[in-house]
Amino acid sequence: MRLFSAKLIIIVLLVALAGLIAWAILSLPFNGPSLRAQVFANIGHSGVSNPVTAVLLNFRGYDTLLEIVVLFLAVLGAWSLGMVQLPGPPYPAGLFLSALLRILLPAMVLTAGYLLWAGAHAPGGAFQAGAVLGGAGILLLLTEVRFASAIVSWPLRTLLSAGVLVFTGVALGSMFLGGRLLEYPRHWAGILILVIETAATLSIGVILTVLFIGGRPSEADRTLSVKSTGKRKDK
Amino acid sequence: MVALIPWSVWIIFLPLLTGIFAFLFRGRGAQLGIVTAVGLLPPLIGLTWQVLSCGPQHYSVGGWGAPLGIDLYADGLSIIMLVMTALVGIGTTFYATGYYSPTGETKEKNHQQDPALFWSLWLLLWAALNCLFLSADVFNLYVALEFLGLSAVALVALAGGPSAVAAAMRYLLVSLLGSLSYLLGVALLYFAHGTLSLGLLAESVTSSPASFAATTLMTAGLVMKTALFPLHFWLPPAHANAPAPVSAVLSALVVKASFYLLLRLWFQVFTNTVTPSVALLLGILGVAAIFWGSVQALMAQRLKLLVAYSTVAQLGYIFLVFPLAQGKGTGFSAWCGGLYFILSHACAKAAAFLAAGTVLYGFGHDRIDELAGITQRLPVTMFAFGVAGVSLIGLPPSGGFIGKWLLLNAALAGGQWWWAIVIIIGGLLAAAYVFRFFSRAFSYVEQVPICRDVPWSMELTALALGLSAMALGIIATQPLAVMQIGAPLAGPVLTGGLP
Amino acid sequence: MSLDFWLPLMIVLSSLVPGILIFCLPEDRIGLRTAANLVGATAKLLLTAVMIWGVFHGHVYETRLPLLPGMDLVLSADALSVLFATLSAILWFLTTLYAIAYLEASPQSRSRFFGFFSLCVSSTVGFALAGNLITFVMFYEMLTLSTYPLVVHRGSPESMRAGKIYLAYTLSGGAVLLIAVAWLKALVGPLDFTEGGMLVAFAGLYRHEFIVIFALLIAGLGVKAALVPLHGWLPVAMVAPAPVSALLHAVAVVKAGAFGIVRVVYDIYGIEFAAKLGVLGPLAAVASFTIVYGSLRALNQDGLKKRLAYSTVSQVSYIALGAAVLGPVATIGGLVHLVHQGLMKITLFFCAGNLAETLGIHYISEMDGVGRRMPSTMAAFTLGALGMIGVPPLAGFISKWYLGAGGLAAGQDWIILVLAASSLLNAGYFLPIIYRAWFKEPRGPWPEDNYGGWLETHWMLLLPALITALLALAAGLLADSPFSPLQWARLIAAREYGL
Amino acid sequence: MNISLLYSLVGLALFSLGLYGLIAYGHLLRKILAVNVMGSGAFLILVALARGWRQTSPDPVPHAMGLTGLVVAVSATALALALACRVQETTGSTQLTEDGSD
Repeated sequence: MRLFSAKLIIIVLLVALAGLIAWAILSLPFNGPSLRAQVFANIGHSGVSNPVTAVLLNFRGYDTLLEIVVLFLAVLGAWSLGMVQLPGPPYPAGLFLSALLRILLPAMVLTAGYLLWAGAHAPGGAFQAGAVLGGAGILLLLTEVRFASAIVSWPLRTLLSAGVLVFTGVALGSMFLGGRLLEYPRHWAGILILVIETAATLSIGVILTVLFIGGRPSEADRTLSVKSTGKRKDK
Repeated sequence: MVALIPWSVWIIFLPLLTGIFAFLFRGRGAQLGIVTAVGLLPPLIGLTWQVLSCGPQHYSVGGWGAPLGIDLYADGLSIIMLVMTALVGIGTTFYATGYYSPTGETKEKNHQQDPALFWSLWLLLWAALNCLFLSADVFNLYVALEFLGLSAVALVALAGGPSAVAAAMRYLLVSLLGSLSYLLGVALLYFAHGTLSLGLLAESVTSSPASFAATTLMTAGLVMKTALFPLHFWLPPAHANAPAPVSAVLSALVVKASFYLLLRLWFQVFTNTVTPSVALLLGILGVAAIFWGSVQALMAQRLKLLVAYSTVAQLGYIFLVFPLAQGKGTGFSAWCGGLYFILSHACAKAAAFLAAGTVLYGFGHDRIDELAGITQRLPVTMFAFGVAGVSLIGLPPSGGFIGKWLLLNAALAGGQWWWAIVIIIGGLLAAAYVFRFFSRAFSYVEQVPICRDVPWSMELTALALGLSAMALGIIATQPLAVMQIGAPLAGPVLTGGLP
Repeated sequence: MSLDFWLPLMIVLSSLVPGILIFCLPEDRIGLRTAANLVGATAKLLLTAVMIWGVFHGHVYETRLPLLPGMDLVLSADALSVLFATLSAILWFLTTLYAIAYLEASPQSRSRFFGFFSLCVSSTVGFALAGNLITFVMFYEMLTLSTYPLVVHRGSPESMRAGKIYLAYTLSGGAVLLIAVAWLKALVGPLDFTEGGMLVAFAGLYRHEFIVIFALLIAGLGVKAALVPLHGWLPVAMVAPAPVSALLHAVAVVKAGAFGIVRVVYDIYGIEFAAKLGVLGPLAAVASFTIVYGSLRALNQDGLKKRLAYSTVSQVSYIALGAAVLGPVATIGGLVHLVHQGLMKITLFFCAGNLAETLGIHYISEMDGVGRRMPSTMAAFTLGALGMIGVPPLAGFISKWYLGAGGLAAGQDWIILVLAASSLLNAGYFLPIIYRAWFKEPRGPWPEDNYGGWLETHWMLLLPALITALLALAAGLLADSPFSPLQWARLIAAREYGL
Repeated sequence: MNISLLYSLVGLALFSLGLYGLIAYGHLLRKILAVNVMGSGAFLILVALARGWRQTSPDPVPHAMGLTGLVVAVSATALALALACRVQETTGSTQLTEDGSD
């Protein structure tokens, strides 16, 4: 009974809050002020033609830089929970799975590459590409344990931080070249954005894969899991 | 030349880079930490100098300028927060070099704290704080809040163990809830005013349904992150169970970050939408926090929990700024009092948590009842705790006293004497919980518990931070001069008296 | 900056610096610690001597450091502060000697003890030299804090309990004082002490506020001055080591409270303005009641130190009584008692400490015939006790004479009755002790003492008691000579009344 | 009724539902899902209102904000899931106890 009334209070409060917000939304100005015009006026100088990409990587690139740091932090957070063993494949990859993988993985990498490239002028970009790469990584994790254990050390750490490092490098580099932070030299903007996005795609792919593990892969496990390839380690 | 250097960029990117390097180069964390602590000084001094000599500083990232781009902004308030972060940050860094030194592994055996991860996360958290204090864009502030929240949660989880993990989980959920609420407010602001820049919003926000809803959502989200009673439930477990240097940073800095944002929004953006009654509500919740936190601290069985509840109580004080600033002609006094309180609480609370961490480190537990006579073993640490306690109670000469005095002045000169009573009683309650621990620690016993060797860097940093809280009680004029730059309220620091 | 600026600060620092130094010394550096103590005490004596000479010749010594805009930390030397500062400087020197002999063999930390001991004296002197109410409050709280570790020095359960009670009383008193000062500050602005009263300029304004604030100020200070019913902590605090009790009763805490009342009456309100407000009558009544009540309670105490404690409750209120009666003669009586009571009471406590330390005597019932075993100590005790009763030509007689004459001059004849009753009661509780000590047979053989010399006890325990006893005698015998306490009190009264 | 207004109100409904779920349910997975529902609601509002009442091409800034928020939400969710697993491992419970202060 008591629980019921507590829930009731919550619901009443929530409805009130929702009502307040709904009222706010309904009273928003018709065709209110926005930055749309400004974005389109400056897009010519941004180095890309897709307005969302222009905002994400040029006008508000600083947000995106921090956002990649946040993604990177998620890995650190997961790793701070301690070591976990790499998930082994539930059973040895069969003929069909191997064949499928051989087709699927290159296709996924290709898709990621396309999305990355398309981001400059159409919907797409580093996050979409990175997500596809991440999918590929998880697929690998679930099937090929040798791959997973091989990367656990400084190569993995480098890949994880590459996106942030390259982005920061470009940001500070453009400052050293006489501009402001993240003020790309005008003619280089397109290329620099592509460089940033490439590094970010790689990192995002790896980060998502690593996050799937849910903890820091134990380096000590490496030899063990290589030996026991194909056998499930019961936990 | 010096005037043109974009110091704020360095203040953000130095800890960001060292944080990532600490992850890349495992085992170099302590060195990178010290590099950051020392390396942040020149940019910080440079920026302070710029602000002092030329007023608030703007920097447009990417050269676009608001509203299209994102601006960095530094005024007196930012400087105070940055300096506070640096003071506590430098202290924590040196403390951690001892705490995470190879010989000094923590006693809890069931999990290993990874020093490399600690350094990386801590330096990134430092970067997040600096980011937040320098941003002038409400959406960028959202990202900074998440940046801060995630690094803080990860640091709590670093302690391992059931209670720390559970505390981290709770902390994360609360933090996300607060951020999402804030984000929705940002969205409403944008759709109503077409800009995300704090400065432009300050000019355009009027009393409208959208800005009212945004005020509600953003205030609620930030109040939650600042752990104002009754939304404080997540704080004590998170702060009490984290590793010692982390507890210090969380209590001294992280909760202040969301409060800082609240101050910015209330006094610069929402000046037309906030009403005295909402301010009064925040003040009343602050009073409840003072009493509830103090009573819980009085009953706490563990030292770190005592200190954590003390944070709940002390956070209550800073919410008194909102109603006190409504008083006639006392706004600036309240503003300075609140900021001074934040500043000195940061130093004192960091010192107290670091000292408590040293006790836990030395004796392997922090159960207050079993800590009789420990002043004989850790005199320096206990002295540090005592000095910090003096500032927390608000006794002179300490920064806490100055903060309280200014708040008292605002209350009495503005004719709101009831807040003055609360401030005074809160001080007595703080004395009760501080001395409750001391009456244990001072007891003379034949068999003093055994204490293992404590690195000197741990004992001395706690003392240094405690003494800086004291020093703030003596050199108040300089911080107050900084607070005046770009302050949203004007007036004499101390009001009252006949002309 | 000149000596005129720095001298007051130097007097405070002359014990603060040794105090900090002593904190840093390891336990076993006895020689260095003693040297630091003695150098500090000597330096303070010399600096005070310089100040006496200067003030007598009309020099103005004032250290003024900005604390907040419109609020300074002021240390200044006027005739009244010199009186109290001199008393503290002399008695501190003697108490230091005494404490070194008394405590060096104890198992508790001596570094901590002497460190806080020095801080305590620094606060007292700072309190004496405070030039405005803000500085006054600062040192008041510092005094509370630095005496707490001294009270609980033994670390036993009963001393921890005493410490708790002590803190509860004094911190609450401090809180009341703080709120009164903040309120007054909000009403009238800077609160510098002014001979003749600083509020006189505001006569006609805030009449009710001033009356309430006066009550709050007296209540806040009355806790330290042990005015009934705020005296509860004093008898309990007797568990502290003898030198601490001596200091607490003669110079530091209780005396600071009484001195504070004098300051408030003369230099904040001004005695004539206070009389006009009608607040002196109640103060006189409370003081008189305390005088009689304290003496009555002292009658049936068997514990020697406890009897002395209740005697203090009674005697210190003479000072408040002197301040509560309008007229220069009563003022002189109250002020001179500030010194006289200090000299006599510290003698008595030194003697009590000697008895406890040498023969383990804590109760009056154990004192039969002790005069033959420790004749010098008991001679000093007798001098002090007779002085307290008011036997001419001892110091106490001078005080009572002036108080009585002042009462008559002010037309308040009932004061004579209070004095007479009190003196009878004083005789009632002191004479039996003297009788026992000199004329009764010892109950058994005295225990062996550890000093083994030809003296009855350690010379450093004996010498301070003898010196203070002789000073109490001299203050009475030579009352008319220049620089005697009486002459100095006349000087203050002349300046206060503008004679 | 305008379509973007409709979507934004749906977003608001999602936000409120998520908020309710976060408060009302104890199971950690449910709480994490609830936070995600809240987030989706907020992003939906951003994207829906970006179209404006009758503009032909949407305002890219809220889109970018939504994308950024999305990535942040992904990161936070990943960390939350890892933490939830860890909570279950160490305490054996999928809920947070009322008194976490121990």
